[in-house]
Amino acid sequence: MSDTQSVPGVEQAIALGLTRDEYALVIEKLDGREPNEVELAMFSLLWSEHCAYKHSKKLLRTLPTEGDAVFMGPGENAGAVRVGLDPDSDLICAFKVESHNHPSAVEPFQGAATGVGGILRDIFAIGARPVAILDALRFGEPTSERSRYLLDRAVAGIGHYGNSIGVPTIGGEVYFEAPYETNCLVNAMALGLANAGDMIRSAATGVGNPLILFGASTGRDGIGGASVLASAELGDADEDKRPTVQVGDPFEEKKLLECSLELLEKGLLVALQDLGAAGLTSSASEMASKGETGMDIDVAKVPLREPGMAPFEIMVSESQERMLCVCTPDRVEEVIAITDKWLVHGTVIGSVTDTRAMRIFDGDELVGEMPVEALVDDCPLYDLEPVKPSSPLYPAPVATLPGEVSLRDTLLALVGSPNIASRLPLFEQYDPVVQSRTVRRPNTCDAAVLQLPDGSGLGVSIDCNGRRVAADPYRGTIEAALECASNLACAGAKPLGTTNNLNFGNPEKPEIAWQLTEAVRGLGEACRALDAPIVGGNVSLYNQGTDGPIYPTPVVGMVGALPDASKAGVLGFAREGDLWGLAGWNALPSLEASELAKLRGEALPDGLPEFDVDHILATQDAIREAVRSGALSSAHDVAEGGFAVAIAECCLAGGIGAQFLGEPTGEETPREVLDAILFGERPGGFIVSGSEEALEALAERIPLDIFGEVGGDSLDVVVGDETFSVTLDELRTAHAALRPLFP
Amino acid sequence: MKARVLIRPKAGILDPQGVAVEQALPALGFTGVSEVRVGRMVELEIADESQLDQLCQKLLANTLIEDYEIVSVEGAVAP
Amino acid sequence: MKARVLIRPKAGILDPQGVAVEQALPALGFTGVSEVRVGRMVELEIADESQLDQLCQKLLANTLIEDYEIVSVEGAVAP
Amino acid sequence: MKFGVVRFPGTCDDFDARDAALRVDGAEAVLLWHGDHDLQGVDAVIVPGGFSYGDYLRVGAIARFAPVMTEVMEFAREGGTVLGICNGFQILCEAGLLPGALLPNTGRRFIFRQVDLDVDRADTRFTSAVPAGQTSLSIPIKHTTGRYYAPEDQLDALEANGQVLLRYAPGQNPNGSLRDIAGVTNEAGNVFGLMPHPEHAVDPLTGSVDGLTLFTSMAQAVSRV
Ligand SMILES: Nc1ncnc2c1ncn2[C@@H]1O[C@H](COP(=O)(O)OP(=O)(O)O)[C@@H](O)[C@H]1O
Ligand SMILES: [Mg+2]
Repeated sequence: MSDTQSVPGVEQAIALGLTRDEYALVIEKLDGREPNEVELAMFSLLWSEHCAYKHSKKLLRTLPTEGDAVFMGPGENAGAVRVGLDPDSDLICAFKVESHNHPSAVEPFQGAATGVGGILRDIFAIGARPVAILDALRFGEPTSERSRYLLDRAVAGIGHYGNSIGVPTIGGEVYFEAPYETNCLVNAMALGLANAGDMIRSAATGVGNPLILFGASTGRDGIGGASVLASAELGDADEDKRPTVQVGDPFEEKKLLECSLELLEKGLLVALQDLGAAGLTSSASEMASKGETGMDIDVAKVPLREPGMAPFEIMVSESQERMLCVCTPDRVEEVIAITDKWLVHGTVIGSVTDTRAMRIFDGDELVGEMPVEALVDDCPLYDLEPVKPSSPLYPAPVATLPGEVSLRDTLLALVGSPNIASRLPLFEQYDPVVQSRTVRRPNTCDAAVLQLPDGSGLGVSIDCNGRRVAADPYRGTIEAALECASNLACAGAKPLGTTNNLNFGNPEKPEIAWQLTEAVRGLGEACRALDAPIVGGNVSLYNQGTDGPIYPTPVVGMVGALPDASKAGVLGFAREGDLWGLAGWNALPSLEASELAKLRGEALPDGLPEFDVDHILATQDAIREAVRSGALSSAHDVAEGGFAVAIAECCLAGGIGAQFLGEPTGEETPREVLDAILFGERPGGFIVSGSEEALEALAERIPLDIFGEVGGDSLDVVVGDETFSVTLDELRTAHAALRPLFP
Repeated sequence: MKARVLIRPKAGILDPQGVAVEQALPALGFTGVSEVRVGRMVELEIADESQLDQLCQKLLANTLIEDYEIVSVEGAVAP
Repeated sequence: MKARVLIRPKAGILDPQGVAVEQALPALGFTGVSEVRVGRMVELEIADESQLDQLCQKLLANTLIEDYEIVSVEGAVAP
Repeated sequence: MKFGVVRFPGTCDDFDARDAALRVDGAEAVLLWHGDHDLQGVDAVIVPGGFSYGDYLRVGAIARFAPVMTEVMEFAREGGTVLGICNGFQILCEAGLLPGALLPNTGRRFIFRQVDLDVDRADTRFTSAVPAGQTSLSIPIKHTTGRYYAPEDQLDALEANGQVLLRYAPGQNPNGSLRDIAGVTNEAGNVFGLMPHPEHAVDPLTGSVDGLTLFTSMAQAVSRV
């Protein structure tokens, strides 16, 4: 080690996010030597929450990760499942969800755009062509100017990146809740397809093999990003974090993507890895760790966008649109030629060694040397100290619906409420059809569906109702997973695998630790029950601003298969004269933690009502089979807003009305009961339509009540002793409530 | 009074357009062009000149990632 | 030599960005702002100054829809 | 019949256009690399959609200088059949092969939308296969910069010459295009550009089928020559 290197010391280490004990451990790992600038920068990033999963790794180990369809579980850049008709199929779907919450809170357009860029790189880093994007967004109420701004810019950023790179955005979700006001969530999920034989891992093997960096040049983007932007609570000092904003360049990434896939197709690579959080530091160390090798890197060889960058800056820069690969020495020329062809010029910046150490050079000078294992594996893991909160963590939502409102107006208010209103004004800013696989676009089916080359279909859904998770982290998370599976069932798809993004507050606080523990317990149980193992995911902690933690938001993304894409279900009523019914529920839904309760300003309950998971799985099986057989005209799962809102959604999507003939009791039914029937929420309910025979056949398997006929241009309701009617136009107007947010 | 505001990516912030344009030019027959930076220009009529700086900060430029410069203010009283 | 080229939508062509800026003004408390036009600025180093006008016409501006103006040419010999 | 689909850095709908063309009976389709001065003997050229060169500087402005465009321009001058879709339309306008220019949507945002297009003329080499009696095509649009513009006198001339082939149906103009123009040809009628994406309307499973008629028309025109 050159002794010209300065030693920043423990206070600097703490400023970079390490604890005193962690710093002492670093010194131990360096055989008693204090880390110099390069080493401290690298340790502080790799030992950050974001890279080391210090507070979540132990929990994540409890998740189910194995199953028949699983091709690659967590650990690589993305997990993957086998898809296609043939169970031993060579066709693989890689998928993963990732968050870019804090960067998006600082600069929503670039934060969201680079979030999409990052997750796409994870997909093609394992050799899969990205074929779809989904987004999961959370903002404060749209009455807040800041929330509207964040929404507008984040949606624009996602569209900008996805549209420009030619990957369709086929689904997603957005919720507006006050606890996200100062800490929005921007999660992006991507799916890719590959042939098993063309896939690649990131393990750097073959001592003497060169390490090639290609793509964008390196600037001072996001320096300190992983530890500062991604792991610290946002406070008033946001201004100071500004210079670290990273700007996304989808054009560069498009070239990088095509180049990477061509390199793999030609069989030129030993290993491939994207550069994400913590830049070269994380990518190179992970590659060496997985390959059980070491690595020498010369920062002087890294093409720079800005002059005068210090070695540590080069090592931690988070400049976007860069990849790292390893090839054998005889392939270097070919590899560089292909990178040149795609204008993403590759440069040899180092080589694989047998030292088991990361050695960083600046020209001839050694400026850092650390054991790979210490960097990647030896960060201390912390036990959570969960304690169930004794008093409510979240204030009751602000009431927006006055007490005395008719059933009819309540329905219209719900249909126009921010969490239920049409998402079209968002989705129409995304290209859902590029690549020509999209069989079900947003707003046509509960899950998005892609067609695979063998004619089978791939369904995908992403979901999480954070308010319900806040009410009951365990059951709320099970509900999120069940909701994904219900969406897939409506498309005719059976779950194959799951990804998740655990968005939570500060895990060092006992109540947040409790939310996290309960949510992961629920997630594991649900995925086991659904036989949809977790193949990957992401954890985003410390999501809290000055006004408290976000709702716990374990976003669940699920991928499923259907044998015939042409039989994919639709959500909208489709045929005049069909009958429609409500399937699945074996108990009355509850208003607690429902959308209506929110509009009425009711506080969150302590716990959600129980439900029978096995019964819901049986219902999903029956719905899925009915959809696949082509017997049903439509299928839609009942979610936010309950039964009545679900029917309205079927009418809106199909552009056709319906009659709703609840049993007229003749006597006065208490309003609470009517509210619960019409607007209560509970997992496992479905609105189905079709011929009488089709519904009767389905009723043999699961609870199903037929309520009326499809047809006309209004929704005509008779329930208890009440009757009312809403025209399709009235529903449309109410449903378009988000339109003004995108002037 | 007529004002013109020039907005460009801050020093150190990636300018994807500039990079792409500069990279593409030689192969397309344009030689001898380098250091390309692409920014925006806003021209406007403003009654109260003293509001211009505020306007730039709040609306015209994204000061997180962009610098702005007020280059010409015709009809202004000389300082 | 360093050149700066300003490009704006031709008069008479609708500029939705300019319109959007104007529409956003009142909410932010700005009054007396009008005729907002949003264009581009390209800064570059060009070896042969005599080619600059050509470069503008061929590449930097589309003269059917845009006007351009070379506003500063540092290091140029005075005309 | 052999279609050639040009591929620039940043092109996104290249495979889509190729696969759409392949649906035409007996058609072949190949990709043409932007850096090659070679059209591989194709009978018709498609300049597809996407974001060539990131749409940086100005849509289509950089791509028109790509080496392959020399050959495309030559091919067009000799009367070859050339179709520009979305970004391809923008590029052909920038290259001077088509009149007018595309400006940012009046709404400023990217829009994806299935729109109805009125067929102004069904007797051209791009629209001849539109079934008799069908006056409208359902095809999606997806763009940020699709507002067709030409000076008034030029618009008059385009209409007088029958160069406007497709217009957005009344009330459906998504981007502020003058005179609802969705697609125009050059004066000779052998080069056609449109903002909607016919390659995304070739299969009932993934959308409508109305876009296929454009590719079929081109094939028929080529085989008639
Ligand atoms: N919540 C989670 N559930 C399952 N796996 C997870 C979760 N969070 C992270 N992982 C896995 O941990 C590994 C490291 O994740 P990450 O640091 O996000 O990778 P990358 O740097 O490639 O984005 C990945 O394989 C990822 O799938
Ligand atoms: Mg990765």
